[in-house]
Amino acid sequence: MTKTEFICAIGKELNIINTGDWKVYPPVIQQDKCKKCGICLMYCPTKSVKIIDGKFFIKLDYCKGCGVCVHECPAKAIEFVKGEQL
Amino acid sequence: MSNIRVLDGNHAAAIGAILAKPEIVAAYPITPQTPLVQHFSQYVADGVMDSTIIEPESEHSAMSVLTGASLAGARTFTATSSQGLALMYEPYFRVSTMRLPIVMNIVNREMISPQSVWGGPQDSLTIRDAGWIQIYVEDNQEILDMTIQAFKIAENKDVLLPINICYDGFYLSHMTEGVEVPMQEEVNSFLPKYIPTHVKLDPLTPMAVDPLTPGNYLQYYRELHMQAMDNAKRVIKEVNDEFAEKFGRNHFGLVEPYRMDDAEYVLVTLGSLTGSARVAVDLAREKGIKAGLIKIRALRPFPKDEVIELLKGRKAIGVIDRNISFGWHTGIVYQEIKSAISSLEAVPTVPFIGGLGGEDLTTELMVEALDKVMAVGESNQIENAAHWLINQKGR
Amino acid sequence: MKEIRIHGRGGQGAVTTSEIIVYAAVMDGKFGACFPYFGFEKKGGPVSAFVRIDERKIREKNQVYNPNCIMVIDPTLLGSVDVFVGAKEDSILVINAKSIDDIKIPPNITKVAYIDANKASMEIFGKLLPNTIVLGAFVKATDWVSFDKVSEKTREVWGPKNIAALEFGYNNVTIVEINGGKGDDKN
Amino acid sequence: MTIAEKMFSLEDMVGPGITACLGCNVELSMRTALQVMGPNTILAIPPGCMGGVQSVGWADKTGMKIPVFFPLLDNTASMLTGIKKYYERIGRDVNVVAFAGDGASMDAGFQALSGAAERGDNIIYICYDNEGYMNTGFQRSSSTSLGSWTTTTPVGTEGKGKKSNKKDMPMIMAMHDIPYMATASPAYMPDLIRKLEKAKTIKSGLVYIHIYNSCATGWGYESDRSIEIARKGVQSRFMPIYEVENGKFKLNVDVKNPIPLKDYLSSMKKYKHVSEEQISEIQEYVDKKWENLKIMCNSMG
Repeated sequence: MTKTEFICAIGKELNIINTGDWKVYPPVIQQDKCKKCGICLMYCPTKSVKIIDGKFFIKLDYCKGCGVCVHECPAKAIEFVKGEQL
Repeated sequence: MSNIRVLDGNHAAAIGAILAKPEIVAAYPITPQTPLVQHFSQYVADGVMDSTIIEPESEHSAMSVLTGASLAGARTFTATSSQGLALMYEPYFRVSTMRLPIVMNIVNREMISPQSVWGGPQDSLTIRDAGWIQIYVEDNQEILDMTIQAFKIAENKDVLLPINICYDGFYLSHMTEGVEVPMQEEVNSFLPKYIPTHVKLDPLTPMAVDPLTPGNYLQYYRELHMQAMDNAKRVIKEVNDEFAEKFGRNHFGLVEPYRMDDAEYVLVTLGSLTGSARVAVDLAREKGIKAGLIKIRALRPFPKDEVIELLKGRKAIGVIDRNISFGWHTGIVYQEIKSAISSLEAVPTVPFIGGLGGEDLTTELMVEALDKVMAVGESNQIENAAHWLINQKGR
Repeated sequence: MKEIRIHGRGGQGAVTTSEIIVYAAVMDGKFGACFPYFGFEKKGGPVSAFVRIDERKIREKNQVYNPNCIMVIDPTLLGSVDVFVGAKEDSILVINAKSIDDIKIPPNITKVAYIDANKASMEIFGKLLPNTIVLGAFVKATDWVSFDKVSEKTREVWGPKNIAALEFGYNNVTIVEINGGKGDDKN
Repeated sequence: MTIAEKMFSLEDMVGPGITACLGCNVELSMRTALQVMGPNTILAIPPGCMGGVQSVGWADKTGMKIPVFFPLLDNTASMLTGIKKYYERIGRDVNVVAFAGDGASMDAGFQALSGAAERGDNIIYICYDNEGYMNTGFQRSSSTSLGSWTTTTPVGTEGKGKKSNKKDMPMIMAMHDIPYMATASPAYMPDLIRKLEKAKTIKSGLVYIHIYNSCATGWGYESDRSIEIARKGVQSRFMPIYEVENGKFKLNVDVKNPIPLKDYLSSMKKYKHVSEEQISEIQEYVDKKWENLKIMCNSMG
């Protein structure tokens, strides 16, 4: 039996699941094509799109590689980088 | 200081609960519990009672509302009967395993079919293993006193379990008798405010309640639950003693012995039927027969040690059950007693079943039961099949 | 222990009457317990209620099968309900009736208190509310509970007008001994 | 600030990794909803997809930065009522929110939800409607649409998918006379966010938000098309986006030139067997619903 500090089923510390491991290829935003419309950020199910210094980036830690951003980007600025299989 | 009022069982329960000041009350009306809900509504409407009353659309929701409220930190109260309890089973089991000290009176009523609205503890006994504390009471004073004590037992930090105060429908719920009602200040000093520390849904202290839990953790929680049940035995007695000292009424904690000192022939009872069994014991004593009885008050946790201590060395034992364990052909309390005393040298025991569906268990029937116990004790024959107690007078 | 069985019709206050008797007994310093017959009470249908009064705590939680006193609030019940069943030896009958000449009273009943509560009710209330009048007759005939406490509770639950009815019943009941006995003395 | 910038500025209340399927529309909707709800929120996630992906937590760890719990499948609204009533009693304003699937809302949990709506309990109830019991492998729910394949409405020599139409839950909830009812789609994100923000401001009763969520795994399409399918659902008038505030109906996405229903249906496997006859039957249903909704918007707008 695994003991916890609790007397009934509760959880306090945040559970971290490395869903970044799920992806086959990483999606990457090509900054020269990016129109900064923010659609990728709005539609990313894992909230992996970040804005740094006004530019959009995909943080790959928890990105599962679903491809929604690639499919939805109106500027076709996001591509799976196939050479970089993880 | 207290005052005597003339109350039916439901009214006594309502007043007991009101004195305990539950913050959230949610109950769905069902015969024979309905007047209890009506009393609450009226007391709130009259400004006498400062509880938030929620009128849920079912018993399932009644228990669910209380689950949420208790998780948020509220002291909570509800009541139900039979089919309502059955509908409530899903959240009922959950409340105990979440260790929420909810107090629920069960106004015991037969389970259908056939259609019946009358008294009998088949409803709550059937779900005795759902992790709640269950205490069965005999009269209206005990209803009121135990409804107050229930909160103190349930909320004890060594217990933290929900509790049922069970009383027979109609026999107690609709019986009117004199009841001593304690003063609010006295109850306040007996019963401190409930402050949960083990589980709480509050944005200031975020936590997950019931994450997906693998078996190795679940078993650990079950072990703690079992320990809490053991602790409850001690706490029920302590709360009883404190109550007795403060209010002058002793209800004997887990088991009440009656004329047991030198008793050879013993009846074991539960709930309101105890009264006529007491009379039968007195009548036997007048004839020089060493009769006695024990009233099981706490069915969960089951007072195994106390029962062994009280029943060892007796000549014969009869257990009166107003309920059935189908497939065992006895009542449920009988099985509990038999299990408890299995370590004792074999003593003849007789299972009795009667009083189902609101049939009276008259004094005459209790005399009949005691006669049977004596006969079995003398012949030293162990009976396995239940002896039915049939009330001819009512037919 | 005194056991009472009350017969009435749904809506006539038989159950409340039983509660008033228990209230009075408890406030007199005795013990009392009552409950209605566990059926579905329908307005106009026959109902009964059971009362026990004793000097010691009442333990039996059953119907009253062998009453020391039978109270009949509505005389028309005699045609449909065996109100006398199980009457104890030397028991008392308290009945709403003009006379008892036509009533077949069993030998176990040796004292009868009767009053024309219907007529009195029409005079007091202008409608048929015989229960408090019969209750007054009961108090007088049995002397098991105090008039003061019965009166106190009656006022609380039914209002002051009923006190006149209660008093009327108490003061005008006709009490007779029949079947050669003195009702309830042996019990 | 653009919507994207605004969303980026709001903290994600859900643990960084939850085990939702690739391209899950519901994960997107949940994360977005909780960003808008913010930290002063207590969340209920009944059994269903989002309960199954460790969003409540695992063992003795939590899946959220806010208090979160598993209600039963059928008591979400009632449990939230108990929580909300207690916080109202002690004078604390807390968002008490359900994020529940169509099974927990429209089937087993419907009674509790209807009861809470009728009582006027001030909870925010978000239903993510992916038209079936997806967590357990896509069994039919009352929200499954006519003709849809599910594991319990299979296609065979006799079976042609689900035999009855989708239950019109948004309209049913609107008819409870709650202060605010809205439908939404993750494909129409600014509209969804506005509705969630609106929900937070309502204090007079129950708020019901119905999010149409497509499901890559259950419905059978590539995960990258998740938003595309959701958008087609709206553009075919299959999933009308509207709101009802204090009895006033308003169509938020007026689809003037709908795409053919066939385009929507044929884009996923659950309809791959569907016949022309069935399509016209579904079309009839969709047209009728749309027409009724337009009437409501015109007469009760």
